[in-house]
Amino acid sequence: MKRVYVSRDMASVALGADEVAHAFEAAGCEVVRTGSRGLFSIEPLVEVESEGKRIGFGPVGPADIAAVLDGSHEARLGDVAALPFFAGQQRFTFARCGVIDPLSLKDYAEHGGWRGLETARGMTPQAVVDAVKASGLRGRGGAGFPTGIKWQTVLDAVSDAKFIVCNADEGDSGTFADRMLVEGDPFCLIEGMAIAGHAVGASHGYIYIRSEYPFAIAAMREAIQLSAERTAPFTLEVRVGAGAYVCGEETALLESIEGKRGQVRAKPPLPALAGLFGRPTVINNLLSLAAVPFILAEGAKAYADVGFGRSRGTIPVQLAGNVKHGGLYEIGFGITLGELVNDIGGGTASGRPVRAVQVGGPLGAYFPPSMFDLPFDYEAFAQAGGLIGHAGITVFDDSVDMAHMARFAMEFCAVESCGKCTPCRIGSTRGVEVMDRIIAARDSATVVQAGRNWEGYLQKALNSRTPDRIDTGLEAQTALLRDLCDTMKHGSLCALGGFTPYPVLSALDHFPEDFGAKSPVKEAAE
Amino acid sequence: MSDENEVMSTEDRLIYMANQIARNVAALGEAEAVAMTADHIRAFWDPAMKQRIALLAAARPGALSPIAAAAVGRVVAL
Amino acid sequence: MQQEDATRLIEDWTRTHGRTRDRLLPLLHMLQEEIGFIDDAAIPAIATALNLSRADVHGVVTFYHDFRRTPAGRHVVKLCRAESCQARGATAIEKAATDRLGVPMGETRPDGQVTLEPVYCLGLCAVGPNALVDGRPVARIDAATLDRIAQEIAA
Amino acid sequence: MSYTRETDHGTPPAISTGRSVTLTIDGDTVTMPEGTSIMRAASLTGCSIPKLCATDNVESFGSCRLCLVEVEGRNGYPASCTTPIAEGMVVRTQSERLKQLRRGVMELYISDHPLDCLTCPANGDCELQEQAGAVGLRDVRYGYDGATNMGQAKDRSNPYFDFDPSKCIVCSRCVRACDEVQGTFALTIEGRGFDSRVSPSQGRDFLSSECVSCGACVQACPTATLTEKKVVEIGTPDRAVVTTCAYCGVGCTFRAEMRGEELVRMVPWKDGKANHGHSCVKGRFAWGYAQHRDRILKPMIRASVDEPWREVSWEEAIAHTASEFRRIQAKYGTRSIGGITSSRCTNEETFLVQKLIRQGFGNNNVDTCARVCHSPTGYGLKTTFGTSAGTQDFDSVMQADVILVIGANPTDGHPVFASRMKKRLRQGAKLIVIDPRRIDLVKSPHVEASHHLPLRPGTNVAMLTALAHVIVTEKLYDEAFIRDRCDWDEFAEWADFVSEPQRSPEAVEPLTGVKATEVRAAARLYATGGNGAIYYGLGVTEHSQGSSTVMAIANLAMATGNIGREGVGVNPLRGQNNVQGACDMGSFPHEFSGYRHVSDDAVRGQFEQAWGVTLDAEPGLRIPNMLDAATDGTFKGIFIQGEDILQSDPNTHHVAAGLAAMECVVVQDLFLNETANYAHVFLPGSTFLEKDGTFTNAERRIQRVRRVMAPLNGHADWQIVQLVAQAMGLGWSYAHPSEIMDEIAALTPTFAGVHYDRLDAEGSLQWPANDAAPDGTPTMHIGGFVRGRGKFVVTDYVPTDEKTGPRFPLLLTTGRILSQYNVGAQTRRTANAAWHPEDRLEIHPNDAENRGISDGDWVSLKSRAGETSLRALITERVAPGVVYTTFHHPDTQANVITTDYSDWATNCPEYKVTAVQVMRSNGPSDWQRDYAEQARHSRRIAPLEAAE
Repeated sequence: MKRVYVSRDMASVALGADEVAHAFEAAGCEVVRTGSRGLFSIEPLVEVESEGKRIGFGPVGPADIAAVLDGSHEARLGDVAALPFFAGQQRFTFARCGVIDPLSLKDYAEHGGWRGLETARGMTPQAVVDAVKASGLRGRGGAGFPTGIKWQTVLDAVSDAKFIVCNADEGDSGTFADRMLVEGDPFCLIEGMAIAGHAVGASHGYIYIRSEYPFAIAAMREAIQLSAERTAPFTLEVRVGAGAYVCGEETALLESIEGKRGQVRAKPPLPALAGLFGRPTVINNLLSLAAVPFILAEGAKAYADVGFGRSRGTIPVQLAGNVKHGGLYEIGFGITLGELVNDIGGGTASGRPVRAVQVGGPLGAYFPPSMFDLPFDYEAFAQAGGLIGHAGITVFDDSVDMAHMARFAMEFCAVESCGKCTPCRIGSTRGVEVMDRIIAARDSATVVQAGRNWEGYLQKALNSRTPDRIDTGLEAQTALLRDLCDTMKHGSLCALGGFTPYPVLSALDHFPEDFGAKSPVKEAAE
Repeated sequence: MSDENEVMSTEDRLIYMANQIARNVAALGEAEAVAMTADHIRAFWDPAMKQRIALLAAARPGALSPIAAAAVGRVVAL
Repeated sequence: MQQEDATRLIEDWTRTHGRTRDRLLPLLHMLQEEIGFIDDAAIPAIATALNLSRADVHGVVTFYHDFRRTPAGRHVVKLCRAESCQARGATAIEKAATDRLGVPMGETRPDGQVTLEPVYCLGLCAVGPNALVDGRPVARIDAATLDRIAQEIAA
Repeated sequence: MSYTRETDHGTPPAISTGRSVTLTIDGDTVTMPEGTSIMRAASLTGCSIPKLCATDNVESFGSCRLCLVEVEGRNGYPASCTTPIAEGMVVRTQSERLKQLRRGVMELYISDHPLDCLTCPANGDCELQEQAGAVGLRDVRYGYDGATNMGQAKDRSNPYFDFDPSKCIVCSRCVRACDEVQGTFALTIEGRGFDSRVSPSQGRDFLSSECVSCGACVQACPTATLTEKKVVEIGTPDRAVVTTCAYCGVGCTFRAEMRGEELVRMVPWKDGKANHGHSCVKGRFAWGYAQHRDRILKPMIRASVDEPWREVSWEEAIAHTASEFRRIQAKYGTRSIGGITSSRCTNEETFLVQKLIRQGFGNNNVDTCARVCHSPTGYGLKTTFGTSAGTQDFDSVMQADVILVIGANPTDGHPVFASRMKKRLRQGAKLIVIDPRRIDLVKSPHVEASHHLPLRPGTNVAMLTALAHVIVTEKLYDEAFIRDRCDWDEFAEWADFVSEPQRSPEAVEPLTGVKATEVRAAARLYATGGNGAIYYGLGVTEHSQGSSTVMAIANLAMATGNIGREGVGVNPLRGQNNVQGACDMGSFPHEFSGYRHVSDDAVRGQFEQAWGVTLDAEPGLRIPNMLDAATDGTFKGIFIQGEDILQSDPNTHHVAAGLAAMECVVVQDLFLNETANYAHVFLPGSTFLEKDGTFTNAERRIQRVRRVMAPLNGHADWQIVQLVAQAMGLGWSYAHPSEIMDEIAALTPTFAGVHYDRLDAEGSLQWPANDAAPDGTPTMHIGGFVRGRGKFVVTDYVPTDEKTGPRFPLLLTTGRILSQYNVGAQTRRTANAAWHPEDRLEIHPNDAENRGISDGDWVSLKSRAGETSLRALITERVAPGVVYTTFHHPDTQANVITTDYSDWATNCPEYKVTAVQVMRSNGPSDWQRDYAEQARHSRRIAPLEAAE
């Protein structure tokens, strides 16, 4: 009986993988549901096993199975791993993703699973923490804080209880690495958390997954049950978000687990000293924790040898938006933006010129192609007035209206603001209003473009024109926008209000013409 | 108001009070109980009440418990 | 009747899952799963069960956009509005969807047949515009997809 | 004192670590306790950092972002409220950059705030207005036509304050005050982001929410969002006088904030050592009775109670009173009159009334309302420890690990202290509740008792002895402490007694109705859980074994070594503002001030010398005995100051009969109270706002009462007593209450160090305050008991004679409710009626069902003493077989029901146990109707014939 591999990843399913899998089952094949390999232009992807090798076909529809089974299908890809998109990667964290049955303990063990945990349990907690320090691993949530140092603080803290919390509240548009790993290799995260528990003396962990990821929640819950014996006495539970982007902020996430409004806590105290339920808490991004098994299994050096400057190891870059070959690309730090977008991503899906990319989600900066030589590195991005964040890259073609995107950044902040601090609570709504005035002023001067009259559903912002009372001219409003961004950036309590100025100001600085500034008028789009 | 309204007469109340004190200190044993009861009446009762309980003790033998009776005897003997 | 249901559900659930405050979100998820929304009338029972004040619970319910205080339509379409989908034309699709489904974003159609809601990223960012239709992910939405969705909903 | 707001340092003081930190703020080098916030440190050094969300009675929050500062070597601009100081830190609180940022934040605030300052009730007293000026905001470039939260409807439902959401800046101070200070959690923020709004309960109005109207939110609000209706009506105050609340025994101190002669608001005083800036609905808001139209302002007399009252001059009233008392004494003897002091009045006034009786009447027929509440406390604690008072201060509760509450309902009776206790419980202290009712403390948001022992009323001694049985038989007692502080043989005797099998939890379970396992668990927790503190109330004292129960409690504390340090002790929660003081001042018939027996020749000698008369060495009559004597015809006249014995004393019929039998009943009170229906002379009293003096609260804290307005009746109460005394030929000439306190200090060793200048300087003193304890005594019995060795007293359980039977199958117990106070004379004359318009009878569903009673039905409540009617409230708060009601409303007259049984040692009435029958009825009983008619009849006031 033929064995075929079909992804159960939510994106693959959204593209019809379930129908394909059912068709193969109907045709009497043994269907193994895996995670996604991470290249969505070839999804739904089917890998047919013959002579111990896996031959890939994709994209494939339910109607194509006969052709796939007799090997005649024109979308034959051969050895998927050999495709350029995969051949160039350094898969440390995502090595198993797309290859194994995510909920098969057997597969996991056969593909190097649990070795990190075994090694760690053979070491003293301090030795484990030292290894993580030596690996140079930095927080993958965006701030890039050295993970080992965080662990050391928790290890040194004295308390009746300590906790490991995994931040899988992956809300940034353009990112899906957390989702893919949980759906494609959940035991890897479990192993990483168990190692963390051993390292700092915590016996219980929480994985906070956003409710927008139903597949990941189900996979994670099942994986925890399946591996409970393996990780004992360390225990884990899943907590599901409820539609609040701000809960991706670590202190808001802790409040949410405690059953409270997801409002940001002021720091100090640091969660490492007084975190969940007031106890010392390791709260790491999923990618940080998922990198740990490799570090323990292969050694800190193997991890640290890869990378660029102070950014060590690999980063699972996510190519998203209007890009031809979108997907997950794990690679050592240092690769440039241009290589990622043009060489690996293959430019836009629409075939139009790339005009801008946003790196790091809704709080990340927009970069024009003129800055594509920027290397993927925390420091380099910070210097360029941006951030790597969760390493998502969203590509836009030349039809994008950057003023609209700046407005959206403010609108998003308004929708997701927890409402605690004033710059974010009021500032984001005022930001939308200011952008509306700028756009109105601009459009009264330049050609109105199609699709521009719809500005989202934030009603309160729509009825906010004030032509007579205040100076609504471009100069005045642009100056006000800069002042507002200054107040939000330096006044906000957390990154939501504090980083929203990045997309807004980068759009304003790099694409002034969209803000009606007297500069090369761009040729009418559409 | 209600005929069934049962309120003690002053004399009944005095006897009741003396017996109640005695009952509450009885656990100390006869001797100490008598002393305690006597001290208590001496310390907290007004002269008229003391006189009256003494008369009552004489007029209504058995109304007072042994301890209370002994105590009253002591108070007025003084 | 609904309220007794809720009270019983809350009792059964807390008996197995505990009564500590950190159980509030899981409890609310369960109720919404079972009943479809968080009835204001159920809040006193929730408060008693976890020994919180009604205000505590109300504050939490109203903070998280997932929790509905009124029933949703028979079908729920969550359409992504985030950047990656916008880069692939979501703004136009959103406009088309509201027209095609005959309900403004964030509202339930008067006939109760469908609720159209914004969602900010489903993690399908290379294959947008995306949506969750009654929990099922749909990618690369175009006019044709919208027609299919509209037909499902009409059914 | 002219009006200045109390300085607000922004964040609470740091929890002391003993270490201190040196840093530089704006160039000045300062040293502060470790853990202090930059904001507080700056404020204490005199440089104020702009702030809106920070206030020093709640934890820092960090939301307004106005308090940003620069710290050398750190990026960004940390919020000074949430950033603790650090060694060598260099802080800049003012710079062009900071000004720019703060202005940017303020510009956002004002873009969502109405610009109606001129017509705003908070104009001139608004932190937002103040800060906008401080940061120099001149323009709001966002305009005012954008999205706003303005134009929301005002919530005027609360009778005392308005909620105007349009003015809210969402600083959450109200929410945090409700959570952290009051502990009710009635407020929350609803929604999020720009739509965040303050919401009582589930978006209700305040009155129908969980709000208990303590006022903490109003006090915390920096804008006009939460404003006292009086401020809206009168305007902002122009001066403030610190004084002490006249309600319960917690003794909260307030700033009476005045505008001219008009009282605008009472604001809890942050430096008040009893309340630390917190308050309850009574002290904070329910002072309207002071100006109520029912107040009698002219003296009145009448020959008989059938006649209408006749208004007369003070001279005539005083002269009449004096001559009547003299006439009666001439006719019936020296001991034929007496008086009752009031625990609502000041120490000075109480002292004068008992002096009037001992010196002027020449007998010891003085008693006080403590007779009916805490007299057993006096007896019990004097016998066991040597002092008739609680052992701790209120702050002590913050050190307690296990709190045992018995026969008290602090959240209703002593709310401000209850908030403190709840705070400690939220910090993790364990709670044991011994009460027939499931009081709020047993389970309320964020607080839950580890053990609730719902015992049958009247079985306190059996229960406490069972607890002792477990502690002794399981060897959980503190032998070292007992050997060191107590008499070991007495302990051994007591230990043998409690160890007897018939006193085990299992053996008494049928009596108490409480599971033995629970009792054992509770005993173990109290004995082994760390600092064990016992708090009790009238549920302990108002029993036929009240005194035994108090001593049983003392035994427990001694046996476990929970006496003589912070966090432990035996703490009576005193019912009335000055019940402790009234007792201290010698209001009991057997003792002088400082609890010294009248038969003590040395002590009596002192007083005789000071007062220049010979004093009676025999104890006088207690209230019930006075009434007996009256019905017997030997007691003919009484002077009753600020006490309504007809309503507050047991067996109303008996009281009425006694009063009716007297020839001269003089009542001094604010209102024509129920007792006045039987009075011949009425002397109008003054409120606590109209006089100087002192109150002594439950923690023995002596605090000043200060006159904030002239007495409407013309004289302060102490002056009236002095007039009577002078008319009776006593040469008194006190010019000011301070002179009375000087006399008290001179004659009372425990008060030797108490003088007004010290009280004014130090705010308060806890007695004993004398050469031995110059700074007063927060915690008693440190290192040893006042009486020498602690005395274990064998307390045998003697069941009450008040027994249920076929005629009266249920047990009635009584209590009170948060919004009403005692007999309600004051609170019924305020808007507090909004919360408790009538007394209700709590009855268990089973008992109700058996009687076909449904919620809200009129029911008749009948005991062997009498009958009344009220409406039923069906609840599982009470156990089957037990019913409960409050006694705040005279038209209910719960004390018509209560019997003449009383405590064996002190005759404190057995209010808490009455055998009753409950049946459906159709409205008030005949007696209630008769009474209402008779009351109306006897309250008639004849028009004044001639002007005085």
